[in-house]
Amino acid sequence: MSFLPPRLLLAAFGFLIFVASVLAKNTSLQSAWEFAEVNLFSDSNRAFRELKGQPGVDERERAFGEAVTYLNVQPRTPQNIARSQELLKTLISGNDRYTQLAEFYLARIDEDYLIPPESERAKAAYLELLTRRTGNPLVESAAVRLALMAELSAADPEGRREALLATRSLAQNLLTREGRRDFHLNLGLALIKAGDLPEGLKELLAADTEGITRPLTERGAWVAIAETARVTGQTELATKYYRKFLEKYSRDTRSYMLEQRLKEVETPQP
Amino acid sequence: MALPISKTKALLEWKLYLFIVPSMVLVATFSYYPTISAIYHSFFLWGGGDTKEFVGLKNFTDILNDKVFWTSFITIGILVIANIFRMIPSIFLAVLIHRLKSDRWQYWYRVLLVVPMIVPGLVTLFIWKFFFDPNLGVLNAALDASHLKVMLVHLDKFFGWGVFFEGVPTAWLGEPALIIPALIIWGFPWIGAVGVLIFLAGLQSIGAEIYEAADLDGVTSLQKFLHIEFPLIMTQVRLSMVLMLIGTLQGYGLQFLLLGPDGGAGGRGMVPGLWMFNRAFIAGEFGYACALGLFLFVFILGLTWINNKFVKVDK
Amino acid sequence: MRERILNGIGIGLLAICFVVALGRILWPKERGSTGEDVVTIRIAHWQLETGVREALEAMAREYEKLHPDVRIQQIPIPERIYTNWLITQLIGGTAPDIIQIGIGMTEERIARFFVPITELVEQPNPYNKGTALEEVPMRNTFFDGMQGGYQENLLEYYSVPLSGTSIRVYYNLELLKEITGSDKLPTSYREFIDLCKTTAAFAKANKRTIVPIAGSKYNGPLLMSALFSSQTQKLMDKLSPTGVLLSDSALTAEWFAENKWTPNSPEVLSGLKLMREVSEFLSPGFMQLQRDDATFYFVQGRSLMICSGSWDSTSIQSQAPFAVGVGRIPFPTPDDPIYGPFTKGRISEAGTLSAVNFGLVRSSANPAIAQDFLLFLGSQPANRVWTNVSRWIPSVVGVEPHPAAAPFQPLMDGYAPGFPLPNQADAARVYNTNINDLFGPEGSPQKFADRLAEGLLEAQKSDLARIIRSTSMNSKRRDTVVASLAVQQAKDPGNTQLAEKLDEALQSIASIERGYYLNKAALRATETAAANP
Amino acid sequence: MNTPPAKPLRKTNDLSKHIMIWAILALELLPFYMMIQISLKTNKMFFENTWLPALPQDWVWKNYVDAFHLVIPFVANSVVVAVTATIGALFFSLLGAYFFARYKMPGGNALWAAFLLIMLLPGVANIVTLFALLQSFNLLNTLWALIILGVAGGQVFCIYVLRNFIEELPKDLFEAAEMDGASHLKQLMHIVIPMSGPIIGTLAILQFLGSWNDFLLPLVVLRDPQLFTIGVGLIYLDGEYVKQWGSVMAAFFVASLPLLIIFLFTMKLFVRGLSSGAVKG
Repeated sequence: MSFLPPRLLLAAFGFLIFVASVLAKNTSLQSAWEFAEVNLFSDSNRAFRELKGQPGVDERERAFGEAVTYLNVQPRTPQNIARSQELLKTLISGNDRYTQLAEFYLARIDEDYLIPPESERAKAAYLELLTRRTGNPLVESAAVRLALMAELSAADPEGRREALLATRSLAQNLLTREGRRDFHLNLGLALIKAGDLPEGLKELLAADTEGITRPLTERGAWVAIAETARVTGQTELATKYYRKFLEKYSRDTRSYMLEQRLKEVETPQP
Repeated sequence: MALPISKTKALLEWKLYLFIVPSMVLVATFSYYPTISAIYHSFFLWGGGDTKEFVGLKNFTDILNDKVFWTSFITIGILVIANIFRMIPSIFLAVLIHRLKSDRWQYWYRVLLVVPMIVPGLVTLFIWKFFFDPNLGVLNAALDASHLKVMLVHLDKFFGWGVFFEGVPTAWLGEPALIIPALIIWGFPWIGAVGVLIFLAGLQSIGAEIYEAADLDGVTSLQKFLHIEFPLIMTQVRLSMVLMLIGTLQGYGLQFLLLGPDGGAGGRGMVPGLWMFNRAFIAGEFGYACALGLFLFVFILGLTWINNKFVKVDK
Repeated sequence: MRERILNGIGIGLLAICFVVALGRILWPKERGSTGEDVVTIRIAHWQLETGVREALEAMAREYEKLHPDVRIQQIPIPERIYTNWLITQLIGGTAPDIIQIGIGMTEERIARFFVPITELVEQPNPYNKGTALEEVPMRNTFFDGMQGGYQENLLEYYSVPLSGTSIRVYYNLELLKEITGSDKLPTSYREFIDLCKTTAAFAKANKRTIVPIAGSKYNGPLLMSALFSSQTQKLMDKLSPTGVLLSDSALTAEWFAENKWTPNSPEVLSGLKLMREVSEFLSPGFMQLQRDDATFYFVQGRSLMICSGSWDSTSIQSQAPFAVGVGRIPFPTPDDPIYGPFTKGRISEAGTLSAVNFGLVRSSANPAIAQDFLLFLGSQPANRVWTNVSRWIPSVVGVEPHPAAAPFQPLMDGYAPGFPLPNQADAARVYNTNINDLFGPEGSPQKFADRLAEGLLEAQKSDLARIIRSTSMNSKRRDTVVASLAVQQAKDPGNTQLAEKLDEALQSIASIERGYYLNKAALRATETAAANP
Repeated sequence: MNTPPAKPLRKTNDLSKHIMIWAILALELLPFYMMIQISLKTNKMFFENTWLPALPQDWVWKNYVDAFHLVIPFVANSVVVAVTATIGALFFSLLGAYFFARYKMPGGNALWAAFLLIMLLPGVANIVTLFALLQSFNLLNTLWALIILGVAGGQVFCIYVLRNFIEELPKDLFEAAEMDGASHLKQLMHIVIPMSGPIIGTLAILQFLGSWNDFLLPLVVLRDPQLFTIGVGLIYLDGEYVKQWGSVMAAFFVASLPLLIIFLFTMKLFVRGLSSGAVKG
């Protein structure tokens, strides 16, 4: 390959930089969010940064976008996490959608991103966010996190059971169907694991009435409901859910075993 | 040695630097860059993909309490010492061929020496796995035929090794105590064709008159070796020892093929290189493997530096 | 002078070879036209067994008939080096369009490099048009509800399975007749062990170097781990909370840390005893032998039986010069004097996951065509070609298995298996490096149990820490994705598609977090157990 | 440079030495013998009589027919890669060695240390980084990647050996050439290369052998089967689950045939090169 005289190389390089910056100019907030949606976090972060100070761009949304993408820019370094925290802190004033999301993600950073994690601070933030009844499904997922934290809080099953039951009151703060459903489901599974079958069953039934839309999650919930009902002697409830499962998910690895269980439950023992 | 050159003349000869540029560029991009990147990644939690998390010196502190890594240095130490002894047959063969009278035979032996080099490594591996096979293998058959096995069984009872039993074919690669001996027996005559030819080259520069003088004084063949032949090939021996040292410390191919990634029974076959491979490809901890690689590099660097410093041989 | 001529010829010959080779590479005579319009889809796998490559070729030709502008190229890679090859191709971005998921695949790699196909498999498969499955969502067209293609912690379907698999015992019928006078296969564990004893006696009496069961570090464990999991059936029922019917590594780890089971608990010891008893009839030093050594033994008539998967059936049937019988793994029955008390009975193969599953790679040059070919691979007509050419079991419902594959059809009757011994990276190392204390001449179940007791807790700690790190990385990646969905949905409330995506993401995050906290609970229990033994 | 090879004048006949040498060589040549004798057998024949060759009339030539069909495409790729890599490696290392050997140029020692350091770099963890590097040059899945890596890989050892050799050449030759204004390139062409025939031959063969037998790099870099080299092809044979040992060994033999042919012709050059004492510590 022939050696280009140095001067020409420099010119070409300069031109490339210019083209790149023009291209970036017409990326909108929407395309930046789409990058993030398909795991292209570095491109998304760069797009958000380039949109700073552009006319007609909602600065609060832009700042939130930049902050949230810093969490997954590779490589993940403490400096990036700190930048994300600073940006989120600028959004806390006021009470619009971005304030609530900013507080939620600050708590998320405390829970999982800091080494060592600030679990107590995160727990308090989640609690405070929920009492404000934001009606935002993502923010309401904090309830699931509180339930899981409660499950982990005590080593012995008895302590775990009390901690879990204490979180029940959070339910009335949840205004969205998604928030209530996920909370009841995970609380129910945790209560069953801690040994409190009747309460766990109640929670699972509450989640099912809210409507689980994801087939994979629905299957797990129905099996848990049917099995717990059988063990606690509520045979017709168990029969109902065994049939519901076998009818909708006939080809599942558990179907054979559930058929056996259904036979046991249907024919009343002599 | 290269001619000394004054500063001014060197400036005149600047074109000479162009000669080394291509090699430097090639070596910098394809040897140095991967190493620098390995050093960079040894500070990260990295699964080989492009999601990585900065963890500072955590990988290195983990090495301190990585028991498996440290015990693997015992195995590699034994193998290095064994490999030093395994160089003797090559020197012995070189001397034997050198002392032959007829030139014709010397040439044909050199040709025969080169033939095994062209046989693919997989064939040799097949033969040796066959050799160690517990049921139809040669080693067990030979031991049984020569009643050596019976003697081994008695010795075993006496010392309580718990390895050799009456009527039970010994699993040479399945028994923790036998793994290192099996690795040492591997490749039995231990002849490195290139090594022998290099030693032969060194021996050739001994003039005929030295041998005549030695014969007159009635010098035995052993003394002849120690005082005439060995000193002359010292430089080649040291070179091949350094290359062997580096090769053994870094190598893990044989252990992987024979014993698998966990170093076989009792983990006795585990060597540092194999542990690096295990952490990278089995546990998926590439960052940690890079840190191990860096540690191994510094360790070998130290060893070769000591070797050059204390094993001084004047040219 | 002679030498110069010799050198001349040598170099000349080499030059000619070089020119011919260079020519061959610069103008390759590709099969068919490789003009710009032909798209090449590459599919990689590690099943070098007889029959598989031929089956995939046949399916590829079928697909090429339907789509003349597409060419399918198969890349089989030997199992031993599949992991290295796979990682570097994925990272290098030069990976083929479709790859078999299994060996060397961690959740992070799957999430990072493969396309989730959950939405795709919720709808019917277009290539099932004109069959009974035309309306059935694709997920439900597989005998196990496509559980084989589902990634537990990622809560997404990632791959389409082509086959079912099952473990069977193969019998040399000629030798069996010679030894027992009949070709009746043993049905229970008691009959099986008695057959092994008669075979050993027969070999001794007639000075024949025959081994009851051909073994290797691959085939031996296949038989023994199946038998082992029969002994932990009742124990798992006792321990597991309701609603958990499948063994879960986090729960097993937590139970172990809370001393609910230890290597010395009677069920586990009985499982180890079962393995020890069987190992005495395997070829001596089997832990050192490779998989192909064992098949070579059996095919040469040096052993009465071999335990292997259905994937070896075509290789064995075509190599063995004698008639081959196929029987189910002989599990101990509840009334077995020694192993009865702990087992509920033979293990149902309903839990057998569909296998040989292929995933779609993100970096594929033409994702649409690759996805279409993947759908074709998972269709009923294609699966019929699969079972008839490879003679492996089909994975799609309503496909008659090839007669030779019939004995390998998963048998649904039976009970759920108990939990296996922990087999994560470091736990497996403790198991493998001490295996000699179980199978060695001086080994015993008790000795091996003690070794496990020493090393397992520490190994479990590092394994759980590694699982937590990788799940945490996965859940952090979801944080940004769900934030983007939440903002987009809030700005465009009417868009139902976005609402569904957000709803789906929230449910999957909730379950991932649950798995994450389960592992955290297991790790905490393990740390407290390690702190005060 | 070296005195004529000495012939120790002793009366004792060399019989005892011949016996010992033949004993050792027999063990060394065992793999070669086994490869050939197994390649003419079927699995059944191999199993019944593992060590002794089969009788000529029932030799299985079909193994060789299969082997040729399988191995020939791999041989073509390997020849291209091995030859180009060898030429490239020697060309650049000759230049490099000349730089080190001719004058003690400022910075020469630092560069020399940098070169030697490379030999100590452990390989495994950076296969992934090397791969990402090749990807950035979009060299992946091309034979060029193997050639460039072969050339780069061979630099250190070839420069090490060639430097020793060039330093041994009489200095006055260079001074004479410099007197009548010959550039360094001319000095290299007219003085160094003509005199270092054997050593270059030796290094060429070692380089050729290195890239011929290598299988990890081609396997990682190449994706399409039609580009595979010999090393990868043999791994396929070894990867089969039920192996036909006859055709496997036949393929191994066919794979080593090109090496055998080259050796037969350039044997003198190779042995003299190794024996010319240039390979010093």
